[in-house]
Amino acid sequence: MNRINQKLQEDKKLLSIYFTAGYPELDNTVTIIQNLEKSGVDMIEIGLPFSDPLADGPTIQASSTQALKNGMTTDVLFKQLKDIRKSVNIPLIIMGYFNPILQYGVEAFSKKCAEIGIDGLIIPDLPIEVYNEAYKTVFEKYKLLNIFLITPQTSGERIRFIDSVSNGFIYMVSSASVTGNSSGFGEEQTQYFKRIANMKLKNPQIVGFGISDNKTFLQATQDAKGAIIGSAFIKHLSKFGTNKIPEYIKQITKL
Amino acid sequence: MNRINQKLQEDKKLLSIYFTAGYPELDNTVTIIQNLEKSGVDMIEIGLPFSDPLADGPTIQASSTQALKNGMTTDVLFKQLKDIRKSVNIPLIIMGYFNPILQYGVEAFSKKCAEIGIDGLIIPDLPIEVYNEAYKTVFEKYKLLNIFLITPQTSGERIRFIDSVSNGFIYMVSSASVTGNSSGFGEEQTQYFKRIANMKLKNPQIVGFGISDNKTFLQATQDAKGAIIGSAFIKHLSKFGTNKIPEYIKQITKL
Amino acid sequence: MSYNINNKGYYGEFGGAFIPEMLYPNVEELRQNYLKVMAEPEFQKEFDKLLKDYVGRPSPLYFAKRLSAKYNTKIYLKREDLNHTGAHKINNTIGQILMAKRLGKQRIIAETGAGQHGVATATVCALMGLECIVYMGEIDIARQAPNVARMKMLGATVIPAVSGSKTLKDATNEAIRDWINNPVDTHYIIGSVVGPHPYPDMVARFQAVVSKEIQWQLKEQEGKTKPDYVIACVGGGSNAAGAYYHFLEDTNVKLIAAEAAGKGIQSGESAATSVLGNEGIIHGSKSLLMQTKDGQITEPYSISAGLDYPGIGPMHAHLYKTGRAEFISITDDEAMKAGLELCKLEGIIPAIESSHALAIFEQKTFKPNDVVVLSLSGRGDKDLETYINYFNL
Amino acid sequence: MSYNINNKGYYGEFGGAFIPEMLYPNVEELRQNYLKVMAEPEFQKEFDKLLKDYVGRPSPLYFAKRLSAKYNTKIYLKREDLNHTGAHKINNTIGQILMAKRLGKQRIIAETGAGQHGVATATVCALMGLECIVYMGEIDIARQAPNVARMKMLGATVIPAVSGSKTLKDATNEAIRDWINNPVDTHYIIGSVVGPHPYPDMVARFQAVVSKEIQWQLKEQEGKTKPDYVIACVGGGSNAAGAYYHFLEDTNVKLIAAEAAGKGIQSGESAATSVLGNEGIIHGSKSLLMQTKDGQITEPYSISAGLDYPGIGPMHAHLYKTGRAEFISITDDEAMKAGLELCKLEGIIPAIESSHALAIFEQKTFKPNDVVVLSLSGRGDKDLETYINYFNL
Ligand SMILES: Cc1ncc(COP(=O)(O)O)c(C=O)c1O
Ligand SMILES: Cc1ncc(COP(=O)(O)O)c(C=O)c1O
Repeated sequence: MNRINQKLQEDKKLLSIYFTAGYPELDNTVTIIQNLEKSGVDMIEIGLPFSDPLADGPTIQASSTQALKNGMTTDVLFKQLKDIRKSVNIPLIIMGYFNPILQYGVEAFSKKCAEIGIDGLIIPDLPIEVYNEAYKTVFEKYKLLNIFLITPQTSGERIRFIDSVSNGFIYMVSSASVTGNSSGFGEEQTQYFKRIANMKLKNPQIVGFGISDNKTFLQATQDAKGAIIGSAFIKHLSKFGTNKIPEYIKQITKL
Repeated sequence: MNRINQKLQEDKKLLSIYFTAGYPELDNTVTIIQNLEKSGVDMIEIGLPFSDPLADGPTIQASSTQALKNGMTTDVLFKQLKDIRKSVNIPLIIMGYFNPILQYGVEAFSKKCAEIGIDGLIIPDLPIEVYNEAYKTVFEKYKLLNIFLITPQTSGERIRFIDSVSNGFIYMVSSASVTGNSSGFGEEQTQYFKRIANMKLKNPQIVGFGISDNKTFLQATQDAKGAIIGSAFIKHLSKFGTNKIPEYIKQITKL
Repeated sequence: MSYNINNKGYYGEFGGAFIPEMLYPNVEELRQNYLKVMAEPEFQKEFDKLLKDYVGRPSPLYFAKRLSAKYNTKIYLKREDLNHTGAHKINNTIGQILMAKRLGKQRIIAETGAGQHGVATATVCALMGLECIVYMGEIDIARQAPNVARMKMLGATVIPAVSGSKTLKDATNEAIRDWINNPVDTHYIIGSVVGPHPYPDMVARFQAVVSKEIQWQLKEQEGKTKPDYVIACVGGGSNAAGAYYHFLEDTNVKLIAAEAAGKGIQSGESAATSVLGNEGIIHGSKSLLMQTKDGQITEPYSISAGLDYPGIGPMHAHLYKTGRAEFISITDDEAMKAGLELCKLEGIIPAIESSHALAIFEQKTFKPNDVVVLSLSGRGDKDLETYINYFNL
Repeated sequence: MSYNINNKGYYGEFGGAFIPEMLYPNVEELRQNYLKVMAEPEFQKEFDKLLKDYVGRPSPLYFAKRLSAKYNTKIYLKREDLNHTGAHKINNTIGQILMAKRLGKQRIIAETGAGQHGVATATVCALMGLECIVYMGEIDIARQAPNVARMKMLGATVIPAVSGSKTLKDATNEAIRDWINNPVDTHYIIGSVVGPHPYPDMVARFQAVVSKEIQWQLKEQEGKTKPDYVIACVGGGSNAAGAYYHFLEDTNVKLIAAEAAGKGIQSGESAATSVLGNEGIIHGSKSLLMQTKDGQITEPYSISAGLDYPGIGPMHAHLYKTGRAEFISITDDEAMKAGLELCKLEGIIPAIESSHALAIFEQKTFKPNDVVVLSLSGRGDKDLETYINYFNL
């Protein structure tokens, strides 16, 4: 069973952390992953940086620009992750825009992910229809779960469709916005979380966008299976580098 | 008989000098006139300065601007000239644009000129047709000769017409140009001087524009009755004020 | 009472040709030929074709919905701003360049204030491959920089006029001086309905295409050929002359002229000739002009370079004197406000000249059913810096 | 072989909608409605009326006599420079603002490079009284200052894009981000035939008025509806799409696209996508783009802000791939020279974008009887400073 599916069966609220590979230093990738696992994080999204990350806010965007400047490429990332499964067990997901993957070759990319032990992919600008038609079989061949997003604007019908195609979890965008935008959830969002919970989807939902501390983590996971922190963690990295990761995680989960 | 007609009967080439009233100093008018007469000048054109002297080149234009700044007005000029005939006998002509005369009132202006002893007027922007129709009788009533211009472009027919209306001399513009422009006469101009001479007009011609020294004076008066110096004399005034006028005139006439 | 020119070149008591003899052959040649040439079918055809394919005529008659709603009347904007080079001025320069070619001229001179006429002249000279010299006041060169750049691009020589107020009046003096010095091969393309006869009439006839279009465009949109009002700004008066032309003799069509009051009629910094001027001679014609009691022409002021002129054309002097047109003075501030309002309501940035016409709507109330045609004489691209600085944007 | 879009939103292998889920509702709403709305007689009527009375269409098809003589062929210029706001861009913004109103949107965003699309968007927003936010690269803000001033006058908020190359690509990213953040009340008016389906097709259809006019205008002037060649510059490709549209399927009409080579194809400072690019995803559609072998989009360069884009629209990728259109790269220097030449020969100052199209005449020889229609996509007022500095005028 895929590590993601396994993890989702655990009887706990999951914390997933996003970071941009190659940031703050080119070679931080493995250190960050190892530290996150040690700190009790449940799942990791490794961001493959892109020059034009149009679904991301300024924080992740800046980290991507820096990572590219540092020399991060698809090849470099794969090289860094080559032996990651020797030391790390939690699910690893690569999050990246479609163009770099397309240029690498979708099949080659998938194969490499499988070899390394990547469990899933989040490709925000690969629409579900195109995925279904052109890439589903490749991804499945390499046992990669493709994770789809839903937003407060996604229609019930489309959510059911996404649920039907999905095979892991649904990435539930807390509010329709680029990453790193909000600061605390309001009535509207909690309503939305409830509405989705009530749909009793086949796939559990993990909430992303706007989670930055213990309070928002708890809010987000009240009805959902877990939550993803991105921008807030990138900010931590900018300040402390690879230091104090356990301390950072602790204040989120308060465990 | 009008002083101009009298002067024209003298058996000599005439030198006429133009200066802008009120320049370089407001009160120079009488001094300049007296000095010119003493220096042997035959005729004087007193320029009534105008804000927009569009037939004049930069030198006269600048002197007009300065004169107006100094406070020259039609009234001031008339006041300055009030007693001029007590000391000066040569013909005096006022040269001015039509608008200041119009604002003064053409009749009032003419009357004032007559009282002072002005002999003629040169109004470059009063066309002969308008003069004939509207102002001839007034000017004649006050015994003012109105002097008309001809240029190298004036047709033979029109020259004859101007000659027929004129009653003193014809102001023969040496080349079609604003004042102060040329430096010495060429083939074209001497041809033109000859052509006009051959027309045997009823009125003698006095050449203006482009006369600046003895050489151009002699060239201009070879066929014509006289010549007018304007810009060159203004330049002298800018340099020396009212001093050295006799010296200046001497080098022109070499008498 | 006629509001058109008579056969002696006068509108009532205004007009004529008060020119030095040096200009006589040039002006006379033009006077004898202009009507004949304009009547030639070949000339008409060439003129019309260039207006259509090159200038982009007809310029639209645009019903300004939001502006109309705001002032509770029916406002149509005659979109001269959409002409090639951005103002009505090109109608005239196209006509005059064809005239100059018919007269065998090789060299073209022009004066310019806002630079629109200079650009329009430089443009037609490039089109015809003729040499072009434009005189422009030093102050105007500074405040209409984009148009100076355009003239240079088009290959014209721009000569600064540094005398007097260093604006349009002085540029005109310089152009006339140039013409005096070049009496044979040069045609002077005057940019407004000013100057000696036949210029005011010739320019008015070239601009008359504007009111001719208004007639049929209004017919299409309102079912009638006559507006209740025609509004235009008056610098020299060419855009107004064009917009009024076919309505001059029909007194059911009321004419309104917006003049530049500058900082206010009484401020000493103004260009409102109808109020501050009186009869006199300016640039070769008898008209109304601002002058001292001695007949010295005074230096005008307006924020708008194209209205910064101490006279108006003789047609307009006559329209004013006879009461045929109502003259309304508009201050800098009123004009600027009206200009910005048009931007915000209709998405059109007007030339500051045209903004003076637009400001009429704050001065005068029209009836809901009145059809008011306003001559939007030019676009505001040349004035962006002035607007931006004024509003601190 | 079809050169038009298929029912899946693709031109051959190019196109589609590669968008994050956050944009899905907006784009899907548009996709489902755009053809239906455009087909409504009411919509058509309103669109046509605004194009006529507000934009000033038809834009002339001008036979450029002196330019034709110089290159010994028959050159017609399609005068999009005469449109209100000075470029073809407004054809599309008029269409899209009407679309946005039909879809009940209250807030409009746009990206802009040269500023022409930003101005055109600010203009239609003022006309309709809608809020307008324009994203513009910091470098473009500096090099197209007049257009920034115009947007401000029109009441738009201009937000600088400071990431990446600080030009059009980055402004587009920022606009998309804004849209993601405002998924309900906001319509994104994309300024070219780029972006996710249905944008390329919708924009092309709004711009298609250009080739529709060319057909009947050519009939009037040449007695036939088809030119031998249509030339246009390609940034994103909207003016080219408009000029080609009605000729796409008729291979007797040869299509030529001028791309910006910047300082030269090999210089590393270029924007010639057809030569330097390959397949990939940019701004929501599959097309040709300039990228590293890793799929990072590279920073383009052109002296012309409107062509300074690392991709081309999917229609053009298809036209290039199939050989339907010939792509020719034009350097900065070639374009500038051609721009100045048009000023001197025809009295028209072209946008530097359009100058790239004009430079084709030095690259390619046409036959004396060839009828060559060139899309003069915009006027050069926005580029005066660049021209003046370049030529040291
Ligand atoms: C746009 C515009 N409107 C009006 C004027 C004023 O001139 P006129 O009164 O001759 O129309 C000018 C003069 O430059 C102008 O550029
Ligand atoms: C005048 C002009 N032409 C061409 C372009 C290029 O855009 P497109 O290729 O979409 O026509 C622009 C873009 O701003 C422009 O302003």
